[in-house]
Amino acid sequence: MTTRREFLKVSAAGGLAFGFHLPAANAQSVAPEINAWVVVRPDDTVIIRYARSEMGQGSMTSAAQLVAEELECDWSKVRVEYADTNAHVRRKRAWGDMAAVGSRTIRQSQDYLRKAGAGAREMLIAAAAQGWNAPVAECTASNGLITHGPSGRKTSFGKVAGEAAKLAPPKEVTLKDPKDWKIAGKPIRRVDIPDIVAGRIRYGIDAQLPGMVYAAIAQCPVFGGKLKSVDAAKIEGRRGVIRVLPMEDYVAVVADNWWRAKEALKELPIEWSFGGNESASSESIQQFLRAGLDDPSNVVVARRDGELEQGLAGAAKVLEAEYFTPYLAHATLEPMGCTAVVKDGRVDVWTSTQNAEASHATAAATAGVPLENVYVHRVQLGGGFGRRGGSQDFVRQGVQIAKAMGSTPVKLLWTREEDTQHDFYRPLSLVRMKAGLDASGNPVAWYARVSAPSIISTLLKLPLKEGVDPQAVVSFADQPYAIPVVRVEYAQRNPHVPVGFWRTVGHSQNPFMRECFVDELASAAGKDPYEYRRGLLPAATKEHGVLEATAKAAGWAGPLPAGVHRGIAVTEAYGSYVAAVAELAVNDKNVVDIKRLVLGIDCGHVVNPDNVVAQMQGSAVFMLTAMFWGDITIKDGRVEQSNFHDYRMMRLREMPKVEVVLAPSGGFWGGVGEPGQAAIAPAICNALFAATGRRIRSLPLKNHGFEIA
Amino acid sequence: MAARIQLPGRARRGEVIRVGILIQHPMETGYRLEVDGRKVPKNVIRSFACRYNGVEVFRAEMSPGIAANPFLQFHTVALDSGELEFSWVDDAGQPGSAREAIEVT
Amino acid sequence: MRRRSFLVVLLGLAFGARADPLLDPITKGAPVRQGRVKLEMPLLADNGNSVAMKVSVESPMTESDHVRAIHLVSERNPEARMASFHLGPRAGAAEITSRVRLAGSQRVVALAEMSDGSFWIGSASVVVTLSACVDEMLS
Amino acid sequence: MIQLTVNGRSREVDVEPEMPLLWVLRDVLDVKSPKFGCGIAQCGACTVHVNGEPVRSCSFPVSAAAGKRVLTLEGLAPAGRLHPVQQAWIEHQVPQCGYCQGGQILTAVALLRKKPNPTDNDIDEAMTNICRCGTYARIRTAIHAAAKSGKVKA
Repeated sequence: MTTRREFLKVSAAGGLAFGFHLPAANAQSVAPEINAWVVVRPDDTVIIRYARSEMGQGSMTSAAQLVAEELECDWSKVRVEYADTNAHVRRKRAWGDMAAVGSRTIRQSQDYLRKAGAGAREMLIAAAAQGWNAPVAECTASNGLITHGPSGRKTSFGKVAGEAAKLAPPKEVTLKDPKDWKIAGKPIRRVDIPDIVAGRIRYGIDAQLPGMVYAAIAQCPVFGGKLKSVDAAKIEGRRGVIRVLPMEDYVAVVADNWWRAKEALKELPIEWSFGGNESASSESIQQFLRAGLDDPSNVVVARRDGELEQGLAGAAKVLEAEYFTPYLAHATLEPMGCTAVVKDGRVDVWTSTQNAEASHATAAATAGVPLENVYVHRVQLGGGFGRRGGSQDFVRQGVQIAKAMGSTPVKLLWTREEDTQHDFYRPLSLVRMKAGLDASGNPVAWYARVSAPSIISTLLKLPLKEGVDPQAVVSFADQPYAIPVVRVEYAQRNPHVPVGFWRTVGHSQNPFMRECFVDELASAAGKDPYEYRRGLLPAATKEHGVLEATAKAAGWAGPLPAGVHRGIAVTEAYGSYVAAVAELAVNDKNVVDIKRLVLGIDCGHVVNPDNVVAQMQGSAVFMLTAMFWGDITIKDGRVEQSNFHDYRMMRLREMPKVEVVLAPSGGFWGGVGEPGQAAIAPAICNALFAATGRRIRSLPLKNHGFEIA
Repeated sequence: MAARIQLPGRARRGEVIRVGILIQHPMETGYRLEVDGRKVPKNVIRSFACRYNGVEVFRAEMSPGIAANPFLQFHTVALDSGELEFSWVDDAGQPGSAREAIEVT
Repeated sequence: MRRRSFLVVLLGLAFGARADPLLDPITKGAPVRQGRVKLEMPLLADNGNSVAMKVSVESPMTESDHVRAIHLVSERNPEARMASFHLGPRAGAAEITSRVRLAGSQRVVALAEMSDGSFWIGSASVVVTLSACVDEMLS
Repeated sequence: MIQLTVNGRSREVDVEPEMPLLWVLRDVLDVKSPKFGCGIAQCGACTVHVNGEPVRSCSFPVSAAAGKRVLTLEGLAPAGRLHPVQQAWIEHQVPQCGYCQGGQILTAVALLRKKPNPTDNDIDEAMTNICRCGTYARIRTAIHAAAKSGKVKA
């Protein structure tokens, strides 16, 4: 290990920057460490540690704002540094959960982060008081300085940090009222952006080690298949090719640069055992889900309020509809990859991961070494969207290949084609809904049956309480409208296509179905879709509040230009509440011109308003991409799409005007990274109905002949 | 149900020896579904025993909380030369057994 | 699904004074003491399908003073009683190794039943990283 | 041997002439800001300038860059003084994950060189790089801001 030099060192030119090092023993800034989250250097630099991942969601900055707020430090002297996974394991998970998933980085760590900041502040104040021989109660901290009130003496955090680090942490701390925030709640600039625009930031793909070799892989095109044989002799002697590694379900070619490995792999004859799923198709999978809609058994009840049959029998009118959403790929712009070295019983890994702890555990298990001998080096992610937070397949492969290569560092990188065809896809879902309306058009009974795979059952292999996957039935089982009779059923159907967490998960599809169907009810009742919802949402609900705020900002009641039509939707998602209003026009060629998309969010407390806006804007692009074009289809057991030419991404020209309405009502902590997507598809489809009279009950829109302007 | 046994072939009298066994069995949890939504019935090895020259020296009751292909390692005092006999039965009533000789000096 | 009853015992708040639905069927209400039992499991497991487990109990393992049984109890698995291992003086050492299945991140308890009728307890917490995304939702 | 000038420095590489410039930069010359996204010139994460023109280096053979000047994000601010486009990117907090932003910035720099005051239409036509995080609205704003700053040299 002595030959290892510092790796990817990044200078902090922007004031707020962070470095990447190849740690040996001193994995991170150690002294003086006030607590696990706060290090104060003698020069008054404050290092705030960040445990989760940064993939553009901005939480690295927001998390530091919360610590700094309570710490009362000088923000211009803050640097953010990743918590080291090896120290984390040795210190019995000192930094808690490291996963950046489920829009929960802030909402699930805000309490201990703020307490860490407050605790460190108390220790710094106590050290200063001790030095002055003054009562602690007479000393205060502000902007990185500690003041003794009566005497007016001042000292800085850096001067007392060494002494503060020796003190016991306070047992209890009082947290500030968010209305007194000075750093949190403000549109502070992201700490990682200076390094991004200067080209200094490093992603997993950028790891560079002395003597490193490169691996390209081909995985069995049919999910569940295995490698039968490879004819390695066919590529022997090709320039740069070092080794062909046949593995259980993939084959790796290792070469002296990645392009040579990838080109050689194209020429490598490979035989697979497909394993029985080679005849599956999108049609067969659809039939399979359809059977789940009608099956009287093998179905569970997720919610039951009252008796559905009675409820429907007493209705003046009954509506029924089926909705469908397809498989979707994550398509992070940085493909999957992992650089690893397995040497002398130690494993070092560089990978873009949403859960460094999971990467750590996977590396240890794959290499067969104790957790204490693993180092997961933290890097920025070239997008995550859930792909890098669940399965750590890329880490398993990277470590397997590195292990097979002895002590040589290996960088594994997937092609875009592998990335598109070996994802853990957003599950498809087929849903039948029924609703009974009374004579005045209000719903008296609501039914939904979801026929869909379960991520929790298949990827995580966890038992489900009463057989219900909460993500599969979300937004139905917890629907907020005042309807006396509700029955929600779940038919778990698991085709062979692997499924995983895709940004916004169940909320990326179920609110589309529910809110479009509510629109159908409003239409049948002859009522305005906004007023209809508003009337059905109890006034005390957050949905009611954000719906009103968004409709008001959009000027719902106001006139529209000729040919322009509106749609609206509202839902809870990840502890936040979102609403969307779309204004669009459709021409005779079915070209959809989205004039305006107004997105409202109530996430309780807002830690960084500009970042919330950015996440809402990004969510619009992500969902519009999915709803216009996103469709992973299956033929011969494999994915048909392969790259951006047939799995289309929205481009700048196509992005509509997005207006964000921040409507924080305080008192709770909601998520930000995912909720933004949830209300967009139904708002657009409801506007399409208003414009064309066509009910869109399945996505993507390209399959209905629609194109974006 | 095949099994692999780890046992020192020879031991000194009075020595505490380590006994290991790995049984091939899915230890089906009962919460996994077939593709058409039917439950795969729970089927785990419920009981396992080890007899040393006919005397029970170790017994285990298990649940789906034991991993597939259950592995058990325990200890026993080497008393006499003879045989260790392992036997088990699963929820489906399927029995299994294995035996291994030991020489005690 | 999460059973918080372990806390009572683990924090030493009550020595058998409080009912514990997970442990009572084994202890029949007898007092449970902390110590003598060492349960070793990894701090992190990449998945819950097969997690290494080693349990050992301090005991001379003699005819008059030995471990009768060691029970492995989960606070989260659908079947709380993961396994019971019955042993006696013929075991020579009260140490058992196995691989367990964990339905999510949780604390696992090993409860040792001694020949004098006393109960001793040890525990380990494991974070199953693959299930970390949904642990909260399923608890 | 193929000679090319990368960020002002003359380099010689002994590689196949058809090897894409992207991989010569990344794996041979350790210049990491050009990123791999698709390999088929669709996404533009690999965008660099060759003699001042933006090219998608994943599909640009290194032989075509022989004897030419290659500019990457690392070379845009040689003395540590940020280019006005970079400044605008910070001012308007454009990036999210940042992976595509090197390509976006270099495409924007080339656009502003040709059209110092681009219209929305000009931006639509020039900025075809994919941003999966969806930073397009801010990219547009930042390009207009950089143009208005008057600091961009044609």
